[in-house]
Amino acid sequence: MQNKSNKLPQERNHLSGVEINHKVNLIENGLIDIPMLQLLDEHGKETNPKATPDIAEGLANKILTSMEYTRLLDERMIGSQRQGRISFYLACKGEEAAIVGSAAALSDDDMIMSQYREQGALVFRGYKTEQFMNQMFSNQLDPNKGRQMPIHYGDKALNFMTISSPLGTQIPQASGYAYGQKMAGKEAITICYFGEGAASEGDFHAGLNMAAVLNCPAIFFCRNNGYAISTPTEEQFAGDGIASRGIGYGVRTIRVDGNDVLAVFAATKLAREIALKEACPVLIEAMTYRLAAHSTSDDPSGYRSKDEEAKWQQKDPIERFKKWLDGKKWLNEPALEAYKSNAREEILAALKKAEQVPVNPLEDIIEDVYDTPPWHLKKQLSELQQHVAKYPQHYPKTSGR
Amino acid sequence: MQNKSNKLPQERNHLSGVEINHKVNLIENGLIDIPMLQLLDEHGKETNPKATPDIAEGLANKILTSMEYTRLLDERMIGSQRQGRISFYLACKGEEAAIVGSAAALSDDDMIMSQYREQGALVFRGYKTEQFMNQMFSNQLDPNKGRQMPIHYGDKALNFMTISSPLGTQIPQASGYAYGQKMAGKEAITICYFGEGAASEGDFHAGLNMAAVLNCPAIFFCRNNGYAISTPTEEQFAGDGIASRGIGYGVRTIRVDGNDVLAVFAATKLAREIALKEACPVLIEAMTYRLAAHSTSDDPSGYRSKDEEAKWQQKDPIERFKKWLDGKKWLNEPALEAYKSNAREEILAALKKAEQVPVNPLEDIIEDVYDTPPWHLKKQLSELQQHVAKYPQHYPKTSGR
Amino acid sequence: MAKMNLLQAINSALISSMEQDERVMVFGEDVGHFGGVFRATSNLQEKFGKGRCFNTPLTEQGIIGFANGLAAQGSVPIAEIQFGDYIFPAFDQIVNETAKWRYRSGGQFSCGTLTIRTPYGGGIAGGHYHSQSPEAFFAHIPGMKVVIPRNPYQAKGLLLSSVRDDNPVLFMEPKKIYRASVGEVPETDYELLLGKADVVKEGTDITLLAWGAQVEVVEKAAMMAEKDSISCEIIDLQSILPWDVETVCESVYKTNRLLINHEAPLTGGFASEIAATIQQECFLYLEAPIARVCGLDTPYPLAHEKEYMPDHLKTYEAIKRTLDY
Amino acid sequence: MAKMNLLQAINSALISSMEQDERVMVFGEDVGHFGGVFRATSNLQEKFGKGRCFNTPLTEQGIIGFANGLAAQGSVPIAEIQFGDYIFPAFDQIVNETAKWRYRSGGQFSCGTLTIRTPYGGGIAGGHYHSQSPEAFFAHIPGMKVVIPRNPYQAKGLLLSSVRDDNPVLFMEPKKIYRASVGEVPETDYELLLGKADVVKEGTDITLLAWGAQVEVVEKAAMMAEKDSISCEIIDLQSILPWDVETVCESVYKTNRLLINHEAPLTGGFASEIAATIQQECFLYLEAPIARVCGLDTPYPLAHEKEYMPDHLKTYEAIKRTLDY
Ligand SMILES: Cc1ncc(C[n+]2csc(CCOP(=O)(O)OP(=O)(O)O)c2C)c(N)n1
Ligand SMILES: Cc1ncc(C[n+]2csc(CCOP(=O)(O)OP(=O)(O)O)c2C)c(N)n1
Ligand SMILES: [Mg+2]
Ligand SMILES: [Mg+2]
Repeated sequence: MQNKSNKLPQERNHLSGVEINHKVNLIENGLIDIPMLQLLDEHGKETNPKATPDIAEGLANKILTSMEYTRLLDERMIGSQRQGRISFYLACKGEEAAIVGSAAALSDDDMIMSQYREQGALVFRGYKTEQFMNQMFSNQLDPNKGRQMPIHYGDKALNFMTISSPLGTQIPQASGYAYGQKMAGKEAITICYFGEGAASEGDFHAGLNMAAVLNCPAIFFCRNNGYAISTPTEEQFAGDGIASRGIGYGVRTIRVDGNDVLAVFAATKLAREIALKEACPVLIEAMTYRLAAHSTSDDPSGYRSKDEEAKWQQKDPIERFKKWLDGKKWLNEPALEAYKSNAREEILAALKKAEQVPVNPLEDIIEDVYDTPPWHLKKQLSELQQHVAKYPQHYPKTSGR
Repeated sequence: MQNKSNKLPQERNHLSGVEINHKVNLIENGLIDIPMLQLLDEHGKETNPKATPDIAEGLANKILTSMEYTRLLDERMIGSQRQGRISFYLACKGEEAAIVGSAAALSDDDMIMSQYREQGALVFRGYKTEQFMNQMFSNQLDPNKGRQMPIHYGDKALNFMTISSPLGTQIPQASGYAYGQKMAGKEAITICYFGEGAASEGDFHAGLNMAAVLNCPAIFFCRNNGYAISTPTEEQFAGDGIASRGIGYGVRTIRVDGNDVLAVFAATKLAREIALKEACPVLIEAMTYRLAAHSTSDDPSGYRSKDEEAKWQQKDPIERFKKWLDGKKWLNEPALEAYKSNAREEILAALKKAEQVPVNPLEDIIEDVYDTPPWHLKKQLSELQQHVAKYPQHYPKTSGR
Repeated sequence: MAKMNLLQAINSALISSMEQDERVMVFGEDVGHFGGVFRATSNLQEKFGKGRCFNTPLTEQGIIGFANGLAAQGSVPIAEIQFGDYIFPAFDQIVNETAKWRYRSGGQFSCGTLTIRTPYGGGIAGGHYHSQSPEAFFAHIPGMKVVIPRNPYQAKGLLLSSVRDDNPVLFMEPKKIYRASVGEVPETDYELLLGKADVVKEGTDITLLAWGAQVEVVEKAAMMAEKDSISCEIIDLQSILPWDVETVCESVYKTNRLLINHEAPLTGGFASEIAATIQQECFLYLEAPIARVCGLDTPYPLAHEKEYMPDHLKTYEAIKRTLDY
Repeated sequence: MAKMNLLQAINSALISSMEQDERVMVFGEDVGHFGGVFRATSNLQEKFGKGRCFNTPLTEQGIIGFANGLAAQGSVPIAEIQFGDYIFPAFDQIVNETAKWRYRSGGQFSCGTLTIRTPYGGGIAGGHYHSQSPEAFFAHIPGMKVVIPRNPYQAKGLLLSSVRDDNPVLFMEPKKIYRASVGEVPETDYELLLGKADVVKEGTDITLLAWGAQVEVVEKAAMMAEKDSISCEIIDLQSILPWDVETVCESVYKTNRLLINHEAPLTGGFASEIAATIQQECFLYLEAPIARVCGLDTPYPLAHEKEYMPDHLKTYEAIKRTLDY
């Protein structure tokens, strides 16, 4: 392979390693079929016990509760969006194994750059219910200061980069972040989550290619969940998913069953080891399904059948993992039920509390545009303050403070 | 393959066709090595006579003279840039077979969207010496009205899209153009040329993927010539060239020896047939070498060795093709020499003529921004006209007209 | 005539243009079977087939690149960018390609048939990335036209004109009033002139200039000002590029005062161009500085959306300040 | 002190910052071994290794995306975009990411350490795509700083400040004078304040405002005007965003007249922002309309480059018109 050439630069030859043939053949789709790693089948049985990753009971239960919590949070927040308490929500339902399973294979020092459907990773990292709520209610306790829509979490302490809505932008950013970690001598990598839809953006191409060429220790984790809002994968790409692109970039690649926690965990663990050891990127494509609507603004019945949803319901990643835990006698149903009802209450209580907390004071509107506000922002603020003081009733969120 | 699924939409399942495996294996670079089609070896011998494309003597000679002319034009224009007669030039040297060979396999109705190093295609299509010159001297006889730097040719009659400097932009444009040809029921395709450097742009990703998904009859022709200005391919990508990316998009792909006219011609011909018949894109990667400097602004001795250049000099595509012609007894050396000396004279004469032709009149400065100039451009022009009238000596190109 | 909201008016214009010219094609993210996330393209795929109304992969640079090529070929693309906030990956294709295509080829080729539709603007709790008003970026691109309707009647007429105009047009739709703005719209085909402002209300003391959803806001402010016996002339610019200097100048000759309102941040917003031109053209007529009531020079902040917005109260105060100058 | 041209001054600033802070990394197309197409990054790879000065693949959106991530991580990226004309593929990463990063995270994360260098401007027979002056696009992006030097001394001092300033800075280099502008430059490390204009020459009758290579042009016009006994004050804005309103206002209070010159097209160019602000701030002081001498509202035309340019003659004529108003 040309990029592996050990020759001196002046002997560089971009043909070295290219074989020659003499027949006019087009390479067709299907030249390679990339298989999907499954370690736990749909009945919760190990497919290849030797390959089952080494997960201790404690970790296994943390994975389970993180998935369960994520789903409870989703349910409750969809409800509160319907009640008009928050403006927007976006659920992880169906993809919990892909997210929690991969997050569990990381170190806490690893940076997570997510798309928006990866709240399970935050849960696993220890983000608290009240933190979720403060973000979603845009209140002044949110360290992101309430400036973005609900679900745009970010937490420096947990190495979870604040989410940004434009799709795909985090992909080359992850390459740069990982490069910086490597240059700073950190024992850490960056994981970058994105959907199969976002992988159509030009930034995907730039990010993967740069990571490969510049030897960035990053994991690119694609959740191929079948849809980008209403757009099915067959209108998104014509190749063999996203995994087949890894080859084109010279990026090591693996496709996993995204509803199988064990496969996701094992693949991510290996990817992390290699990324760190060899300073290189790895692409993981997790085949999964968005059981929920795209977001609370969406109604999937306009573009997919109940039947299809029902089929995927059968592959529920939480149920599958529970069967495995049960087989290992690690599943304590009453304890789990207690955990869940406790979590439900906690969520409700935190929600009620967070919605009472005011938004940031008016002064904050000009903070963080720059490191310190320049003259024009100070001027705009002081005009605004005078204005708000004149019409306090019209700006109830900020006037009384 | 999911995109080939014939199932009804409601039964769509983005896993159908994906195999399952049970071992945690990363797919590595080198999983597939894409061979390079060569039909004429470096000694001008056919490697597989059965596969030699059917090229009549007339066409063969047209290909040869087009290549020779292109090289003569390059030499002369580099010279006139050195003399300060034109500001800029960019040579095709070394890549004549890739360009002329592919152009020869097209129909005149096919649209050519080029990067900038494809003057050979214009030569083959019949662009006249004076047309080249009028463009390069930005004079009023150039239908592009002299608004761009030298080498940004464009000719509607020859279905050659006016060149634009930003790299990669023509790639998704070619998909759109081809889609339009298909929708209009035209028996024509679009060929899009670009360098291996330009293939790093996000537009490449968008263009290839869209062409595949939207079934656009386009040929994406990558000239992998080893460098993007000073950047060698190993700092451009880590995969197996550009061909390996085709698979990721589900685009049929072929790699050819770009210094072998026969291979290029055969591959392009097949690609065109399939693109038209199946309404699909095809990617061709031509492995070649930029024997010239990047442009007249560049000095390659800063980034590559004379040795390397000499090695590639050995693979000169014109020499190789001449050997083949000679073997077929189709090479008439005296006639060729006559053609060349005639061409040399023609070029010099046309150059001298074109440099005397004035630029477009001042009024043209505001034409073609819109279909008709709006009020503000009319106002700006009339102010400018008054101004030029006041200082005629300062605007010699336009004041006297 | 039929009662339509702004979305229905757009849908009606799309149907009209697709019926009338089979070269018209509509595409973008989710615009196909689903009809777009706002449903502006509802039923088009059903009516005109998948060849003429289709989903694209999720790539704005690709959508506009593809649209440019399609336009150059002679088709009539109407490309949707799902939110104005997501148009920036296509910025290169627009600045360097769409807008310069005709000029660089001496008129041999052009993207004149292209129309780009995109919803824009705030007031919907959308935060940084579902609220921006990026018109000023496009107003600095020679070769583009930029058009913004304020109600269903305009939306249909201006969109039909944009599609048929032989120049690339960025058609920006004020999504805040997509459903809220309802009015009588002819079911037949009609066009409204591009490049013309619309005098919404005549007045004598000050000219208030706005576009899109902000026209309502200045109308509200004008009503407050009328109570103080200030007579406001209200102009809806409609076309941002090229814009109707003549109508604005004529108004300012009469009122001697000008206020411009837009949602986009103040610095470098399109109000600056208007102010710069009008102070030049109407210098001796102006009795007070031209006032700009605009968004703050910050990203669009969710929690402080109300405070950020150049609302009727800020506009009213600026009217009074201008009159009292 | 040493005599340096503008490129050498930039190279010197890069070396200084890389020596002083090992988190500094320089990258872009051809900037590595080759030292960049203009040689601004000469010898950096040799001196600091391939890890800290390197070529990237040919993708501007990737370069800035990568740089954003690298900055957020805590490194100090200096990314080069080979020509200002090719910055647009990175526009989304700049508008939506670089500039909003700190704000959206409440200050938890930022791209404050990022500097983007790019050559810009015409006068080099570069046509549409090697001549653009895109500063106005960036001046409408809250969160960015935009800085433009006019000579080697400024170039080094402003670049060192830009690299160290904790905000993302777009540093635009007037390539027309890369080699032509030569001057004394301290070999030691020094910084020049961002956000401050530079009064190049005092005068009493009119203020001439420009930046980058156009400062020379207005100087030439001023010399012509002096012969007509018109005393010009010349200001080099240096920082486009945020800009130094105070210095400009003070000058206009004194001269009562303002002319702004830039190469970019008139409509929506940054002169519009300056004019809009100054007519507001100095309304009662202005004795003539603020004049804008700018590029035409066309793509940058090769054949008519001379005619397109806002040269000293056009500036001189506008000075006279303004004085005669
Ligand atoms: C640049 C950009 N374009 C469009 C959108 C609007 N949008 C939000 S989510 C979405 C679909 C994303 O699909 P995918 O990447 O597959 O992620 P999933 O929702 O399936 O998790 C779209 C089009 C956006 N946020 N950013
Ligand atoms: C968007 C963009 N970025 C940068 C450039 C400057 N540039 C011109 S040619 C070139 C190298 C192109 O290399 P490649 O695509 O391999 O084509 P080749 O010159 O080898 O034929 C670069 C970087 C450009 N023209 N457009
Ligand atoms: Mg998806
Ligand atoms: Mg190349």
